[in-house]
Amino acid sequence: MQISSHIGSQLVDLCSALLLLTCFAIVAQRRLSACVDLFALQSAFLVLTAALVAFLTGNHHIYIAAGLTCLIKVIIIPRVLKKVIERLNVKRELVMNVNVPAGLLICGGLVMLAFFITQPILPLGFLLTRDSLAIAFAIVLIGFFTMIARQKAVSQLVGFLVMENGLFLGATAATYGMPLIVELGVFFDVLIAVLIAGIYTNRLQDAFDSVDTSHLTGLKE
Amino acid sequence: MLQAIILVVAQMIVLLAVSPFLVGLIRKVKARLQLRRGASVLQPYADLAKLFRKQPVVSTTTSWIFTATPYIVFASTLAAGLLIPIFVSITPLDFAGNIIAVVYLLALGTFFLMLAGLDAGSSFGGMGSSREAIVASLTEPAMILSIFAIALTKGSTNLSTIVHKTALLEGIATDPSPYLMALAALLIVALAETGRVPVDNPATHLELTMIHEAMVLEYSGRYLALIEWAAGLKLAVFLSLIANVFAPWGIATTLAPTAMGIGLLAYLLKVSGLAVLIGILESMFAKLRLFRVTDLLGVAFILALLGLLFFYILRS
Amino acid sequence: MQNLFLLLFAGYIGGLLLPLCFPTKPAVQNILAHGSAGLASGAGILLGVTGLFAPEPWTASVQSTIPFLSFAVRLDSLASLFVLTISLVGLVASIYAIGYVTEFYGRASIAALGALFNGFLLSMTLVVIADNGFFFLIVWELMSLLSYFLVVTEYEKAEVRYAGFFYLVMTHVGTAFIILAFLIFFQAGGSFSFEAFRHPEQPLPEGIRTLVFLMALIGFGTKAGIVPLHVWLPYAHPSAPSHISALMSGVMIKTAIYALVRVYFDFLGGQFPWWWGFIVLVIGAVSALLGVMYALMEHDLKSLLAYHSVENIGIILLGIGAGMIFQTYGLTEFAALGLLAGLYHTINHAMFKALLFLGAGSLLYATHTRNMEEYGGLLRRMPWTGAFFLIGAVSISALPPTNGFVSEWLIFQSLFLSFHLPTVLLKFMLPLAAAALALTSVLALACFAKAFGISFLALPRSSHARLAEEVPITMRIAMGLLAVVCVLLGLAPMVVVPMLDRVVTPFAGQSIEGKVLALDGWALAPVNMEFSSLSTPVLALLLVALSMLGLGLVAAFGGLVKQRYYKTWGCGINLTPRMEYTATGFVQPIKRVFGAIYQPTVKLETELLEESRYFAKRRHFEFHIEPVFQKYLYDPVVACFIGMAERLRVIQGGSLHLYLAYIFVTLIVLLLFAV
Amino acid sequence: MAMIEVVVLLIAPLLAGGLSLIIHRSALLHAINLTSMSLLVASEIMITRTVLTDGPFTTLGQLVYLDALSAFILFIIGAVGLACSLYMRSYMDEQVARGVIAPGRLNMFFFLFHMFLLAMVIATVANSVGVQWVAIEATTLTTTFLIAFWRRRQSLEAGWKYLILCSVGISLALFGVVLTYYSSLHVLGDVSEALNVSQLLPVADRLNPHVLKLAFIFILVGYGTKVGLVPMHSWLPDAYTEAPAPVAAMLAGVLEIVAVYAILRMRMIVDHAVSPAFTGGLLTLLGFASFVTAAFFILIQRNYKRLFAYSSIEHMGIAMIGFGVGGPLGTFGGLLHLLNHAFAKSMAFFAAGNIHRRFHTVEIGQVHGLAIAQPWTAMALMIAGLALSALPPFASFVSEMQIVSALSAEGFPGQRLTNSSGMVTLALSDQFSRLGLTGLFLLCAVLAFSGLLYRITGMVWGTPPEGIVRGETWTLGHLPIIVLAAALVGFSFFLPQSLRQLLEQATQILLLH
Repeated sequence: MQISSHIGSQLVDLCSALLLLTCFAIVAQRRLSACVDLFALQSAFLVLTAALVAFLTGNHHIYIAAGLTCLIKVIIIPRVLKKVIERLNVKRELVMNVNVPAGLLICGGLVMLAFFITQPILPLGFLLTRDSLAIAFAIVLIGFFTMIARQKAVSQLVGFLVMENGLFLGATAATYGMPLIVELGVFFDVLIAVLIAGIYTNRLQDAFDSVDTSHLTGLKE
Repeated sequence: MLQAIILVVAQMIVLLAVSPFLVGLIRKVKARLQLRRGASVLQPYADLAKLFRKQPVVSTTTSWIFTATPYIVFASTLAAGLLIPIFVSITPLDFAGNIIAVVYLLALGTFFLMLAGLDAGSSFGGMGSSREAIVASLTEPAMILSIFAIALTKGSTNLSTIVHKTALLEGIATDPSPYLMALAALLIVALAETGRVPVDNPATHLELTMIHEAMVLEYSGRYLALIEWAAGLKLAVFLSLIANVFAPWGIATTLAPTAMGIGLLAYLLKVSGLAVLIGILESMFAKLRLFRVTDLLGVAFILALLGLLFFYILRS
Repeated sequence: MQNLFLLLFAGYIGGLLLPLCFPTKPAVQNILAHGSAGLASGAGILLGVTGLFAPEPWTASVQSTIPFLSFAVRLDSLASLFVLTISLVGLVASIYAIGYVTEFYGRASIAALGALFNGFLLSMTLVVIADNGFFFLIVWELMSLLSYFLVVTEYEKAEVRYAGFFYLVMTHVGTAFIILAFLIFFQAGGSFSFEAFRHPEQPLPEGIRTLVFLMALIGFGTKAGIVPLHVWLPYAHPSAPSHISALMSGVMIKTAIYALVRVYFDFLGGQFPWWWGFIVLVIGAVSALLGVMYALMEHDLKSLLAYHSVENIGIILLGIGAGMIFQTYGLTEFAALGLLAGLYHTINHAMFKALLFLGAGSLLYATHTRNMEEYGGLLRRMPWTGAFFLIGAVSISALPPTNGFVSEWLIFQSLFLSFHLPTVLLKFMLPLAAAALALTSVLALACFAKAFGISFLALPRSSHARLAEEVPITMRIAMGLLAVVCVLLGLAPMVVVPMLDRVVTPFAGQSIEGKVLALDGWALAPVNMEFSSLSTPVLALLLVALSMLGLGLVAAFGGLVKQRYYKTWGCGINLTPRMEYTATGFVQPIKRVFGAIYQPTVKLETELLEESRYFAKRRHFEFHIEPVFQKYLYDPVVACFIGMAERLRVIQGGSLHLYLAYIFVTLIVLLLFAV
Repeated sequence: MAMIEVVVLLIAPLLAGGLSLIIHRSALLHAINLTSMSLLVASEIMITRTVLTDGPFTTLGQLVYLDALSAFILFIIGAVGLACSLYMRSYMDEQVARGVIAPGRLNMFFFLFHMFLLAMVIATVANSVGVQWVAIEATTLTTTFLIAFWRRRQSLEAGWKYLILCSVGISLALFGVVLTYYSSLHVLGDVSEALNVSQLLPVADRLNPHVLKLAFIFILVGYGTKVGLVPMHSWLPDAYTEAPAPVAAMLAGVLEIVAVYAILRMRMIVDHAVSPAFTGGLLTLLGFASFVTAAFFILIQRNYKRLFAYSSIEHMGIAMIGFGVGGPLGTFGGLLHLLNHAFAKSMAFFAAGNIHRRFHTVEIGQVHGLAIAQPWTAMALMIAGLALSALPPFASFVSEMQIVSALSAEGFPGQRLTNSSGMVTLALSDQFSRLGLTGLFLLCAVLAFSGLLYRITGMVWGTPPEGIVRGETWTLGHLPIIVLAAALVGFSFFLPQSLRQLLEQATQILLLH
């Protein structure tokens, strides 16, 4: 058991690390559709992590969460986003508020920051998933940063979803899953949020004939 | 009580009697200095008598203010005169008002004269009132300060107390310097307030120069008489003030008849002396332009201030 | 006393609500509102008198359900004095209003006007009897607010709106300072009740006491209109309907004086360093001088009167300041004298300023203009108004034997007593203050010679004046009452001084009635007959008698010859109003002599005839005096804040990314530094 | 215990929402709306009764937790909600009549409105902070369409910004919730009740302080975005400007307050483990940030809805200062201020709505002479303005005085810590620093006052421009305005006994007694 748990923690860490890696990939990626794919990939890793935790700890309700994630974040949402992208026929992010190399550097900084801040509280966590809280936090920060750095509405959405992934990782890994009712609520909200955002992007397209949110500066003062 | 009333009446009669004489005297001195024979010293009496008998002409534009003013001016000036010691150091009416009351009684007269000047509606009257306003407002501070300097030396603002103490040679010998400053200041103030050269020229009717004469230009007959008389009284008031506060020599400190006789005589001599002095001053100086008057009165203010300063420096 | 207070309360509340029940009948509203206001203020007068002579202060309180707030009232002698003053002026204003507001029928809602009027009076009364800091602040702000709404009665006019807003902001700034001062007491005592303010648990440290002093001075000074916080006053007071102006100038600004006395002599227990009194004295002198000087340049009658309020507040502060200085050096009887003189002038000013504002209101009512240059010759058309205005003018110019003279005389005496003080500086400064007072009073004299002379004498200068008619009886009665009060306050110090003595005794620690009154009341003699004495009754008698003498002389020497009427000598041409001296011309010499203060800018355009350059076709003359305080004090402050706001604007630039960045940075910073 | 009321509380809006989806007649929609609202209010009153008599309780199987605080919040929701429903009657119909809203979309509006209400009610009564989070996120999702209901460019922009900023903020809050759960693991174990307030409160002092600190920061930033605390406020002015008047009133009057409530709930837990100085300090800090910034922005607004938006930021700041400074006085004042602000601000937005209906502009510069054009609206606007600038006789003066008194007495939270931790601060200088803060507070109050009243007086006085109809048209919408005004005046002198008890018990709860 000792060893298995040891290996288990290794595996969980590995998966979380992969999640983090995909984040960097998203930050570096200019093509929107590719971004969405990467996000789907990340979600897949997330599902993996969740399943792993569920398996190792035997909390079965996490399976449900994992399943939902798979359904919503790996299948539905990417579809929706793809649709949006097609309809708006915006292929790639040309101008960014922060260019890629700088962005990557900053993200590196954010990871360090995340570790630094969560350092004192990691020991409280379960042995199995010690570091994944820090990683989760890092992912949240990177997602947030993406939203700031990118100008297209779609990529901002991706950033938002990355944040959500980070949160979910935190929830499952650090605490072996939130109470089920909460989880369900969260998923529901995320789904709705994305759908609404999708609708919005369409309307924005109609109203401003662009989804470049840096044009949305009509309201000032 | 009765005694008091008699004294008051006597003082009143003296003032009424003396004031035209002083005016005449000044005129005489000036005439002499200009190598003229000049009119008799008693001429003002004759003028008054004539004016009283003449029919007054009143402007149709005026209101009751115009006709009431001469009486008010006359009354207020005379009242002021009754508050200051003339030939007896303790005036019965002393309790009715101290030196500040005297100042403000005179101001009352000035106020109504200004109104009267405006009432006729001619621009001369307005001009006179407007000039009177500025002159009065500049003399006042100097007057108050010099009064204060004197009051300090005797620790009182009651004229009788001041004069009485001085007459009994209390505290006069200690330090004359504040006195002299105050005296000089008050002299200038007196010239300004009574409308003499170099501030105003009572002998002119040139619109460029006149102040007092401009205000009363519309008056005639009995009203003019009262106003002229009041002007004389004002002169008398100031002269008596200066004479008795700074040189109360000979003034009666008791109610003995002889003492009072001497007091009266001394008083007449002192005020006549001052009148002569004013006559000389008037002949020595030319009238100042209106906006030069400020300088003169500024000097008076500074003098009074210095008097105060000296007092404190010498005391402390 | 309870019943009197309830009657007063009910009266004002009734006057506040009843008019609203008759939405369509202005006349009824008018009668109801001002009738019950008159009733209530009548009760107030009785309340004030009884309170003044009651052995013990009357207290009552209603506990509120709100923590720290209790509606506590305490009617000690000081409060009673002000209740008396407020109610007296209130009564007169109510009588006056019945006639005056007919002007506003159809132009403004009489119900609102009357309701606000009642509320205003009530709030002022409550301000002076409040015994709880919280409650005080509520009624204080209420007073300001209601008066604001009264000021903007004629809100169609832009200048009225400006005046109102300026007033609103200034008074609120003042209140902020007051709140700060009260909070300092609250820190010390942990309660808002004035009792706790008087005796805090731990005594306030010196620095904090100084802070209280300054805060109170600024806070209440704003309401009182001390220089340089006076700027709102000449705008706000004239803009209100005249009976309101009378209340504002007459009594509202006095509540600030009340509060100052309350804070300095009551809460701070009359313990203060000499320089507090000195500051008050200097502010008083400056306010008095500048107030009257600006008044001289005003040709809008009501603005002129408003500036004179600044002047008289200055004079009052001279008395109080002198009192504070004496208090510092333990010369309690002189302190009492100074305070007494200040309060005496407070009452007097309330009366004659109210009278003058009502007079101005009557002129406005009769001529529909406030511009003095369009008056003239009104004494013949409005004899009563003219006579009453003259009495007011004589009183405010401090001419014997009226009330203004008595109080200024007392202030002079208390300043002259400065030679008892130990330090040379003060010995020397107080006489200077006296000189300033002298200059002030004589300038005031000049100003009212102008005001009365130009408005009431000579020929009418405009059709407004030519067609003017005497005002309705109620207005005349109101003015008459005040005129009588003015004269009585002057002639009967023996009645007033004991009242005031009851007020100052608790603060100065000793009664000085015996020291001020001599000859069983017929003369004032501070501090003894040796030092000074004044008897206005006798002076009055003397003046009457001597005028009689004048008549006698006339009869004796000439006989009363019938006088002849003829037009004024106009150098050969007929006199027309255009040849008369204007108000502007009248003050020209003063403007020139004090040019350093006014910094006047004069503009004269002359258009000459083609034929001869000796004759002008038309001349255009205008002069302005520099509004120094607005230009160099107020505008910069406002500009500074607006500028900061403009610069801040960039943070709301509209960019979503920027906004996200804010949140991001905030999160990071808090995580790094807060934990 | 009080089961039925709670059920009604939750069912009423749900049913109403459902019905609105299928019904199209506006009269009927309004009727449903009003009935559900009155049901809501009624059940709230019952609940308040129970809470006052026998304290906090949980029901519906631990799902619902109710105490004086939540009852108080419910009271505000009910009162303002009812007022809005009354106001909507005439307002929405006119919008439809003017063709601003397609008649078919009216029921959509009502559906969203009811969902919004439901979400807020859940957020208030939820026992689990997790559920609370879900509900608050739901409010975002429902309101974003309400804000963008007029499908203009600006409203879309406002809605989008609102959606993005709030969702992001909220997700941060979720991380806070996760951390809370994380902290409770060792105490309560991995049980699904571990997020319930009723479970957390008793054991709160055994939770790990460091984690809770982190959690609180996340929660504060997250829900702070919803409250509109500077610097997370940026979405707020846009959203309030674009939202229809009743919605704006609900946002300003209720939603902000629910968010504040969420923060306070969290604080209650954190304060057990960490010293109140920590949370208090943070709250006061953000409070002052909001107060100062808003005060300056108020000075330069040209659009009256934005003006009110910034004034909401200002007042939330003031309330936060109250809670931050704490103590019985500060907390009581803070709660009372929430109530006053809710009333005054909804009044302000009703008035704004009326003005917009008459003048068809939101530019302050183009509105004059309201006193002549719409006397009653003018009075409402004036009263709202005076109440919002905390002048007596309006209750906000009382609450603001209480807050500033607390500030001057307590000073900046945490200062006592620095003193105790041997930092050399003399009593006097400490007092001066407190006075300094008080001075800053008063300065900002004066600035906000001047800015607000300068604009409002500019609108109320003067003469109306040409072509503006003169005279008030009476509608049902005037009723809530009058009632609210009366309440504002009344509360400044006497608080109703029950309300006072409620406030005091809530204060007790917040003060950990």
